[in-house]
Amino acid sequence: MGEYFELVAIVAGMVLLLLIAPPLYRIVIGPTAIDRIVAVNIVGTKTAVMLVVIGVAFERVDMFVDFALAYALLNFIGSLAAARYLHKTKPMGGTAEPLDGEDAKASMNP
Amino acid sequence: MKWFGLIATAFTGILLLSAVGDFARFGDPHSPANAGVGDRPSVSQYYITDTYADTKVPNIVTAVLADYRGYDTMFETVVIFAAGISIFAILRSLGGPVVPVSHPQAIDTSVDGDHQRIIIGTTCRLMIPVIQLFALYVVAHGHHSPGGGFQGGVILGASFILLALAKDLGTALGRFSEKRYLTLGCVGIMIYAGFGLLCQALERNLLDYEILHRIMPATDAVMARSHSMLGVEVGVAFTVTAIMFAIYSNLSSNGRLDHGL
Amino acid sequence: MLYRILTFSLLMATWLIFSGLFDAFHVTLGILSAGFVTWISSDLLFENRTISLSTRLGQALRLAHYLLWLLWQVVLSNIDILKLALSPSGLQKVQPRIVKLQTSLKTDFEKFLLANSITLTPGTITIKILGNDYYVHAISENAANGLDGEMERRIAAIFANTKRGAS
Amino acid sequence: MEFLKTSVIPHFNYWVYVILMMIGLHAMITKNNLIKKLVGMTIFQTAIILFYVSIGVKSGSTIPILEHHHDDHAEVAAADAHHGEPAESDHDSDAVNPDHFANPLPHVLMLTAIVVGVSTLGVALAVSQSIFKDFGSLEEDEILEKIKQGGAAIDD
Amino acid sequence: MIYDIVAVILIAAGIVFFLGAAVGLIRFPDFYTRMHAAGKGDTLSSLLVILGFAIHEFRHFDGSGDVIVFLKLLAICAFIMLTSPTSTHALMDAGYEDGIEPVIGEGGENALAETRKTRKKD
Amino acid sequence: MIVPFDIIILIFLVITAVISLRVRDLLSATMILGVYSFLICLLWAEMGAVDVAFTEAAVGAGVSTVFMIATIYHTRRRSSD
Repeated sequence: MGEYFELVAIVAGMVLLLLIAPPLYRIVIGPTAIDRIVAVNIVGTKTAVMLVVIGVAFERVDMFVDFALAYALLNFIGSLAAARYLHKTKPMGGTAEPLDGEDAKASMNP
Repeated sequence: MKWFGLIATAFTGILLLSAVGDFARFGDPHSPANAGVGDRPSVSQYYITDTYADTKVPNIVTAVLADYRGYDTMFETVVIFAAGISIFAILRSLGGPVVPVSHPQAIDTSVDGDHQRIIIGTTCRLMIPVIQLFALYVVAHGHHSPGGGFQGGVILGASFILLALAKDLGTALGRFSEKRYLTLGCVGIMIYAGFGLLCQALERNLLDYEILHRIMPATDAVMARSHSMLGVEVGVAFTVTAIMFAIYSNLSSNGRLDHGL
Repeated sequence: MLYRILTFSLLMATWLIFSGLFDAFHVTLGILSAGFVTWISSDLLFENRTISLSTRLGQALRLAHYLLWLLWQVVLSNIDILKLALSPSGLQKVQPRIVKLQTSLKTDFEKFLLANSITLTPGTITIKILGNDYYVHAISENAANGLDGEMERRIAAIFANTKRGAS
Repeated sequence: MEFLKTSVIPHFNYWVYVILMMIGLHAMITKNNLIKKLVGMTIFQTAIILFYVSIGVKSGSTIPILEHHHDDHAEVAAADAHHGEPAESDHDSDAVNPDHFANPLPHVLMLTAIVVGVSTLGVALAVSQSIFKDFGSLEEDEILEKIKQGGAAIDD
Repeated sequence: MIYDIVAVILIAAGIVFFLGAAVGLIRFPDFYTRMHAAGKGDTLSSLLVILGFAIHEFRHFDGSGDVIVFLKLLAICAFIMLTSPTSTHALMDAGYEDGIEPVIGEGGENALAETRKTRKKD
Repeated sequence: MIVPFDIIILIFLVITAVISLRVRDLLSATMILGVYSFLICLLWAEMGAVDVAFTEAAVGAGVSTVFMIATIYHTRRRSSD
């Protein structure tokens, strides 16, 4: 019974790992910075799940569950910091550059 | 510069790759690093087989970290403390009237709403005690499951960082002021060094915890090692917590500790 | 003081779940840790300390019931997203809009619960709260019509008998 | 193809560590921005840690934490669940087979390196902020230009 | 046995929802709609996968450790339920504050538009 | 050690490392470095180095991203390369 579920864990883990690829695509393409941040958030959640899966595959879940818990608790600090950063800075329309040169900046903050 | 960088990188890479073939196969249980050379076993084999008899600690990594290689870890902790102090020295602007330096990008243009306080504030209010408890759990259970002083300290520091992000830096500093965190950092190092010096005071080597069963109640020589490791981990956790928050508070306010990110 | 004891016992229960070792040494460590956390951040867990414990208990029971309902809503919302994402004609149904929603809820915690519930239910995410106005991003007209105030009534029912003590 | 089979596949991890390390090194040499250099430094550092951890891997081994020893009840259950392992290894710790556990020594060496690494990253970021305070830029060429002109404001 | 079947069904359902979130993340037109896919798909699917493994852990009831692991996995679910909507909201708000204009479908309106206009005038 | 996980994660690692160095927006680069740290934590967990993975989890998710964002807040977000 144990081996059978271990196989389930490995297959599920493979699929989950391959499903990291779409967020990665969003990270590579991502037109704006915040698209990338969203993708990072998704990968973070998926990592917490993956750690549980790896624990089942090792048959030592009681050891791995601890840092899945750490991920669940700490994962949103990064996105929160990025959100705070975007809050406190000039609106850039998602890019690091002002939208259309100096004029746009002047109209936004006269 | 670009071409020079590429050439240097390629040269180093080829040099390193030429050595890769000489390594043992990946995952080989009998490679020299894992099994020793010839009939002489490697030290890691000794750690795996004898740690539990020596110290009654199931987590081998914690035992090696805090006991067998305790001297190393003590000065790693000192390095972390020194990093905190040097950030203090580099960034902190002390004395004199606070000059309002304009941040290059910092213009708070947001629509003043209540969502920050209501949603993020409430979540963080509910999460922070749990995170702190979890951090202490990680420190206390480093013997039986992965974890220990470094991890617990980082998580505990992160909880204060979360408080600073959810409210503002002032709230977090109100709980964990500059004086407190610098003191806590020193206290952590002193706890670690104190365990070592206590052993020396009892006429044994530095950080040789076995002798401490004379002054610890209800322990034998083996359990003394286990409990001293816990004490040492607590010291590490204090230092790491203090320094993580010190780094954050100085970086996010550019050394002025007025208002952060 | 009462609330400190409540915080301490909640944290101690959490510790026992985390720990799983029930020998005297580790339980002592747990008491020390829970006490420490209570000392440094007891004011964070419960903000309003005027409510009596029995009302808290009733609220907690109703809150649990509400969370079960919410879980079902989350399943519905995911099936919604799955349909939109996987069906070839799904993108035509995506007609995003931002709608304004008025609420009569008073305390922060109720507002927090409403905002997170809106975020978790089909097709809607809270963007901003300004005073009593919620600005909600809805992915389609259907989703926007789904905000008919049922959720608000349910949340108001949870905290119904504490309006005097609260605020 | 033969080269791939004999040299790349058995040493896959070592190849990737060299690639990652070279990515980091290239960034540290050629990037103009100081923060980018720090990103490269982080990648370089993790590549080294990856190398160390790869050395300690044994195929078919488990994590370097012994099974439950504190109570007999769980011990029996654990021994039942782990059929691959001789049951007496739980009772007599002298019979622990080193091949069943990953090598703990690289883990110990690298664990402290990560936390020390984040502290040194903090110091580097502090130095960057301080440079920005003095020169108003984080681009290497602009800073060099300003130093050449001698126009750096030493006191702010 | 029955526990295992339930666990496998839950895990499979979780993976399907993850797939939906991933496809939505690629296909949807703008940042706000992508956030719908990301924020919701992720919450439920991680919940389901973790719940599946939790039920698998719960099955052999003989040792005390397994119940503890079960409870810990439930705690992970609870924390994901609490933090995920919050970070979704924080990112959504940050995106709006960063000046990304939402795509408005036909028949829809942007109730937030006037607040942005008043801010620009200030 | 689970070989298929190993290979997939290593490929993803190289991709994220390259991307985080190629983006011009430093905020994005920092966040992508966060993904890199998540992936490398998975790699170490999968190799059996639990304590190292735990440290990386705490550091990568909790503090290092925040430190870099704090620095970018006080300096400049745009990079010339």
